[in-house]
Amino acid sequence: MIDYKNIDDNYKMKNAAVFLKNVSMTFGLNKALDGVDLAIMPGEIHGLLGQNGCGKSTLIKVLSGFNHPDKGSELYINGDSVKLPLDPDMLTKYGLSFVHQDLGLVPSLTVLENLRNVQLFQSGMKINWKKEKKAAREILDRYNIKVDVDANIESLNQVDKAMISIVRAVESIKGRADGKGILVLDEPTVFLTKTEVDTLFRLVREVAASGLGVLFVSHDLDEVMEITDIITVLRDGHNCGEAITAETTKDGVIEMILGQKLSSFVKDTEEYEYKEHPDVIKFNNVTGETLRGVSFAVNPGEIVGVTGLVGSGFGEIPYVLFGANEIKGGTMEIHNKTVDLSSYDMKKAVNDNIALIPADRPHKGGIGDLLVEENVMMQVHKKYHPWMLQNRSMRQKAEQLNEKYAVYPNDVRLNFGNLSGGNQQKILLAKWLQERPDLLILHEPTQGVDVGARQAIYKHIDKAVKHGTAVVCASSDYDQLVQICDRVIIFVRGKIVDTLVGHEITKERITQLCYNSN
Amino acid sequence: GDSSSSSSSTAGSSEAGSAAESSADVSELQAKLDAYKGLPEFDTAAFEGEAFDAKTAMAGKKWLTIPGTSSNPFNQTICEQICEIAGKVGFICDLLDNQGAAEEHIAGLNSASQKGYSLVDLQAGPTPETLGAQIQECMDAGVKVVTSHLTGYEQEVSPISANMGAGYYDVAQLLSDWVIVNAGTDAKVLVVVSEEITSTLSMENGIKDEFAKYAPDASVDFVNVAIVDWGSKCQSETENYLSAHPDTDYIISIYDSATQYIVPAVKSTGSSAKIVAYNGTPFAVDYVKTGDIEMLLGEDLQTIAYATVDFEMRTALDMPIVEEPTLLRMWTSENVDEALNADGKCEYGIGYGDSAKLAYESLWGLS
Amino acid sequence: MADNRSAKVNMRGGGVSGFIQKYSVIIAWVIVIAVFAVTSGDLFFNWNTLSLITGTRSVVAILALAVMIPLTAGDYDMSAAYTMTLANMITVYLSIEKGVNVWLSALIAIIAGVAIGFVNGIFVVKIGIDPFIVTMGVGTFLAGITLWISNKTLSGTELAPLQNICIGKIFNIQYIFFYCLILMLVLWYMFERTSIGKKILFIGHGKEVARLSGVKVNKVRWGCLIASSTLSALAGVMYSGVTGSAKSGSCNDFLMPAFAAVFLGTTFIKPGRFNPLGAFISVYFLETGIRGLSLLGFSTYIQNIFYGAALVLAVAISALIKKKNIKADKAKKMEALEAENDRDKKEQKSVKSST
Amino acid sequence: MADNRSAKVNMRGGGVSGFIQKYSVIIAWVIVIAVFAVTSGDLFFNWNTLSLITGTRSVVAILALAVMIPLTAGDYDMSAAYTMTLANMITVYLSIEKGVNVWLSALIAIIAGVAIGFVNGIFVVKIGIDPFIVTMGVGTFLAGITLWISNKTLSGTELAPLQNICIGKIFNIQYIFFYCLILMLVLWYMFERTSIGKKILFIGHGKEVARLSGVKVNKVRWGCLIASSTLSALAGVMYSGVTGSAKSGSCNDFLMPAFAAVFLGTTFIKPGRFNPLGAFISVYFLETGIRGLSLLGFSTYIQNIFYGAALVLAVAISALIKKKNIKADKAKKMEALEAENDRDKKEQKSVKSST
Ligand SMILES: Nc1ncnc2c1ncn2[C@@H]1O[C@H](COP(=O)(O)OP(=O)(O)OP(=O)(O)O)[C@@H](O)[C@H]1O
Ligand SMILES: Nc1ncnc2c1ncn2[C@@H]1O[C@H](COP(=O)(O)OP(=O)(O)OP(=O)(O)O)[C@@H](O)[C@H]1O
Ligand SMILES: [Mg+2]
Ligand SMILES: [Mg+2]
Repeated sequence: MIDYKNIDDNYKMKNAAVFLKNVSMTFGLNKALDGVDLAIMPGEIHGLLGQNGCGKSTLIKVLSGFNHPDKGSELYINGDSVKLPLDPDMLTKYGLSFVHQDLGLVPSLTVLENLRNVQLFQSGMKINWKKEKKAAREILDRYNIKVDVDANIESLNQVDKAMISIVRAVESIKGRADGKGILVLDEPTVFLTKTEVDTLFRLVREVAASGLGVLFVSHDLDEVMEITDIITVLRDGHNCGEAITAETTKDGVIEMILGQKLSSFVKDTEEYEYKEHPDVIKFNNVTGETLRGVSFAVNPGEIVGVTGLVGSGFGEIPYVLFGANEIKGGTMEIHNKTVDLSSYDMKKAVNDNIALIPADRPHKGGIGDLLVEENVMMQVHKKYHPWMLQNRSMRQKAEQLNEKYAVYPNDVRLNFGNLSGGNQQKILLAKWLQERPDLLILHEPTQGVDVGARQAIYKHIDKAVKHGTAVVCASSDYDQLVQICDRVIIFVRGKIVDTLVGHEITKERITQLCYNSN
Repeated sequence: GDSSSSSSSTAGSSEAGSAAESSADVSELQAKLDAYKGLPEFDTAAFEGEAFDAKTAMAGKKWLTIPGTSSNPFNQTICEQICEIAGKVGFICDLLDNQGAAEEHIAGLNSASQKGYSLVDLQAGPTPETLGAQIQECMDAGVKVVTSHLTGYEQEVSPISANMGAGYYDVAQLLSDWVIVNAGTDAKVLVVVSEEITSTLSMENGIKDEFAKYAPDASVDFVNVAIVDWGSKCQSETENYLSAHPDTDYIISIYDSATQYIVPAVKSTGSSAKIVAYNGTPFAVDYVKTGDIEMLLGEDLQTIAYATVDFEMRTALDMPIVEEPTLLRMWTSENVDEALNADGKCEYGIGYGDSAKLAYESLWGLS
Repeated sequence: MADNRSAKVNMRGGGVSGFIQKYSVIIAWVIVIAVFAVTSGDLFFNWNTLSLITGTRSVVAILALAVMIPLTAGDYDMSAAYTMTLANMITVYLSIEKGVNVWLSALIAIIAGVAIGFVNGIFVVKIGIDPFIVTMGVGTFLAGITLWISNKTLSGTELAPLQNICIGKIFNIQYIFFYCLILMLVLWYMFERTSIGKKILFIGHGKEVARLSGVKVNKVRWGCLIASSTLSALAGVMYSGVTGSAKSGSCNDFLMPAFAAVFLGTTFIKPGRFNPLGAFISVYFLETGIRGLSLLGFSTYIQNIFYGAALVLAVAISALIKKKNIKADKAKKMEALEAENDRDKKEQKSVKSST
Repeated sequence: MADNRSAKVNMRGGGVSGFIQKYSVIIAWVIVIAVFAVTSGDLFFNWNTLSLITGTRSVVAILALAVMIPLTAGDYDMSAAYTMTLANMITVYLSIEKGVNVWLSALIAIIAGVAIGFVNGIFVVKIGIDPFIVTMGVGTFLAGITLWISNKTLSGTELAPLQNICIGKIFNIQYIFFYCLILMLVLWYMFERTSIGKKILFIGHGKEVARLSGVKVNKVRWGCLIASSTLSALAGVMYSGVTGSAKSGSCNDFLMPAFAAVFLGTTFIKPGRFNPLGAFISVYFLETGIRGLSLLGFSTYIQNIFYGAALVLAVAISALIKKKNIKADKAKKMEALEAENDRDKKEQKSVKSST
């Protein structure tokens, strides 16, 4: 065990596996990092925490050489002072290995090419494909990942993708001759189920035990408390605290992250009872790629959670209901009419006043290189005379929304892509909720959103519900389901196995149903 | 770089010796021009070639004729007629369609000996130097390679079995004469040329010499636009010139295909310049009809085709070769109706008479 | 919430360099005009030159506006110039060789343009092939069709009515310039003020997002390809009016200048975005340079050199200014933050002492 | 684990349609040859035709291989054909007009190619401008330079040594074909078997990921642009040897055929990826079609029509086959699920009955 008491900067410079000192990083006008220090000692599992947009990923990308930090930033690896921005060669030289937030895989290339990319990049003039293939198969077998080495990454599900990224990172530093290096995991668990998380943690402990440093980023505080030795918390690009995990509590960590006590969103407490509302929205016999003749209903003013394991089909629900996926069949009863979902499309969905906030924010949610105002007003052109758009009043409206949804930085003329995940999600909520949808479909609405912003998002959803919006929330975050849902529908293998109502909804019960029906 | 497209050369300054000609000579020019108003006549007396029995001599021969580019109907039509005439004489002639790319000509030459051609006719194509290796290969294999309608009589090219010249120099003089007669000896003239064409040099010389001789006070400017750039640059270059020189009297378009761009340039700048041109392409004859071109020197494609066949048969048969005549007619609004077919449309080969055809056929013993 | 503490910060580059970026090409235009006016005096600086610049090459402006539409939606239309040539050929061929009324001929040419866009759309949208390849292939195909219609240069008096409405002049400026101006304004309005314009923009920057926001991405892309081909055909019809003739291959060389103008147009007015005004001004900026150099007596080769150099340098300078702006902004922001930081630190201290 | 229960599903199209996709263009090639052999008999099916097909247009193969390199890294090099023309002009001009030794002239032309790639790289990599715009601008610039060097057609006996090594024949096939073949094999090895090839591939499919994996993206892209220009210059030198002459604009028209071949090459051998062998075969497939049609006596316009149609249709068919394969895979997956479901039901029943 490391004796954290006697560690000062001087010691870190000489001994840390990685010591980032006084790192600053500015994007446009936005100072994402401001003099941050972070030291990872050999053999330690270091948690890096903080709200969305506090600069965690930015810091990691400084370490990987992707970001070019401001002058004055310093980096020490194993006692060597290393020039910033980091030269890509240094990654392999010093054994820096990453699982980036967006996984760092190339979807259009094969599993083999992705898994072995570092080796391929180093094999000079003579790549031996037989050897590489054998090595790749061996690795996949060892970690029990059942995919074809020649399949394209884009044909895999999220879990396999994440596992490949993780395994790649672990393999590339395990058994290094000098026994040095660090493994950086930027929110590796968001796509994983409990089983894979356990596998991951076993790996991480092995890596740390072999004397390598590990940097672990997550918004899931339970995970952080379980796996890390020490945590560093960032707030708005500053260091705002460091604590030895064993000596702190979850609430203490939350307070460090937020700078204040958490005022959790709390649902109305009275007992919930399901009664069919006259304006109920019904789905009948929905059959898609994995869904098998599923039927359920949502009342106005009700939040229905749908969940299950990956591959159970619950992830298909949001897109099927919105007409975004081609499906075999199924109908929806809405506004006193019945529509055929197999010939439904997104334009009709929007006309029927349905809103969808997808999980894949950068590719499906918002457009990164358009302005915030353009993103937030994307849906409402009809109201501003489609043949004579009133740009000024649209901007005013966008500014109001930004204010109301507490988006930071508060400037509607920034590019959407420059905001952090949580703020992007607020903008997407504003984009759709101003339309006062009758049905709001959410897919992993707080994935990668920090604890603070999460509560704000819940409050906005709740407000819409109070105004009579029906909500379907597809999520694998059981805490979230417990916190906000009136009913939770559990999917197994494309079918509904059970529906929990009101106080029946507990984390344990959901977990049990998801796994045990298998 | 050696290019200077707008080489403003006031003709005559270099040739002071002939600068003393008086305006009396100008009426001489008028008479010279008048000779081209009517149907052209093949001058049998002046033709030096001997008669021969073409049918027997040419039996079993096989020719390939390659137009400079099939996308130029002028070239294409001549080659088609060559093959037609070959049919009449009684030997085989194939036409190689192409779009004017060097490698297409090369491919044609490469396959010539293997396909058993005895003669390849390069009709108004690239200069033979650019095909040197392939032509040499053909000649080594016993295939005669002849260039036609490519150079002035006075120009030489190599390597080649024989080169049939044409009267480009004289044509250029005639165009200049028209300008001098109609705009006086102090005429302001723009000449639009494409210097990458071999015969351009001959025509440029003809124009320079004629102005030096008869109208040393005239200002003659040359604007060079390569044929490939005509679409994007010919019109704007002409416009620019006219805009900078609003008092231009005449534009000489040495190849009348360029008038497609010169006529609209004159219109869009509102210039009062008149246009004279050479070739006799149907659409240019149309411009004569509409008055957009004042005078067009037309050459008879049929005569060219006959002359080419005559020249090349003599080459093929190792007979002495002779200078083939170029029959010209001057088209103006006065006589342009004679260039139209029954539908009132312009077409190749109308309005030049049959004298050349008859003369050649009797030389060859066909009639 | 903690993250909303700072007041609204103006993130866009203002000041001198921002102004320069926004009006870069216009400034360059003024400089070019001034240089020509000084060096060639009256020869350049007269109404005649204005007439030249706004004249013939306006067809390039139409073509540029045409290709800009699918470009905004993220699709290259490499067939545009070939469509233009074909429309030119159809107009002239039908009216001259087939005796069809010239207006009807022009209409048929434009309908052919619509059809070409439709076919491009089938391959791009229905089958899902990269538009660059499809339009390149279709373009080559159209070149063949044009050559098949006629390998001759066609012209005749039948085109006179079309010519009159193209090259007639008002204030010494050819009518065609005003058509281009109107077209530019219409497109500007469309992109700025209509929801269809916004939809095209969304598609160009994020197809999936647009799709999931209820935009019929495929339909709109298809529409953009049709618009491009139709306007290209219009350019071909106008070209028939301007030159009064047609020839296979006549307009193929306009593709590069058109794309050049569109990309140059992204460096100013609305930097980073395709915009009709930028493209329009770029066409005439480049045209001014070329005309001026030609009037100064430069050979035709200087045109290419000027065109290429102007395009690359303008885009490069714009990129460099942008980089500089960002740096300048950084400095400003840092100062502003410094003050806030101090405040924060005090707050933090109080938090720490309380834990 | 629940989500991994389904057995490995082969996502690539196997079976007949997979075979067809993998060898599509080769199959089309065989069919084309067969059709010509039947319809025109001896005229087509002889050594001479082989000599023609593998002959002069091999320069297009070199150009195609050149532009393929930056394309693989995601960058368009639109200046390649202009570089080729310039190299052609430099080689011929120096050796004929300036009396420079022909080999030295060729070397200078190739060095010019390197320099052009370097300049492209400065703008693309250092300043960060879209390569399509940069190379288009640079290309136009180079066209001006070529015209400035000479506006005449140049040729002369000084080029003989170069011509000998290009158009000399072995087995009735010109040497130049073998150079192309060697170049193709070298590139094939590079892309298949060396880490630099893999780096280029990763950059083309995901720049950010490549950078995060320690690839010096900028350096490699720059290198690709230089390779492209250098090989284009080589093509220009070869063209000098093949034609023995130079002319401004001589090779500009090769750009489209080169791109066409490269894109056509992505439809087979390694569907969906740029690959040297595919590009190489495509050049000769298209050439076979054109030569055959020409031997059959079709006018030149049919060449363009064939070129365009072959490109679009080949790519479209390949896309359709791919779609069909994906659908078939989906159906297979669903069946697998169905079967499992049935099994589940039985299990559930037995569970129920046992409780
Ligand atoms: N490329 C960029 N350009 C401009 N701003 C950026 C860029 N990348 C990040 N930022 C900004 O930097 C800040 C920190 O972002 P970062 O992604 O590091 O946050 P994070 O702590 O990883 O948040 P999350 O938990 O949501 O992943 C944010 O305000 C973000 O908007
Ligand atoms: N009919 C509705 N359907 C869905 N959502 C609604 C509806 N009405 C309001 N909302 C949601 O509630 C939010 C607040 O609504 P609104 O602007 O009407 O109230 P406010 O007066 O500004 O807020 P508050 O009443 O909470 O002070 C909106 O942003 C919208 O998302
Ligand atoms: Mg992050
Ligand atoms: Mg996150």
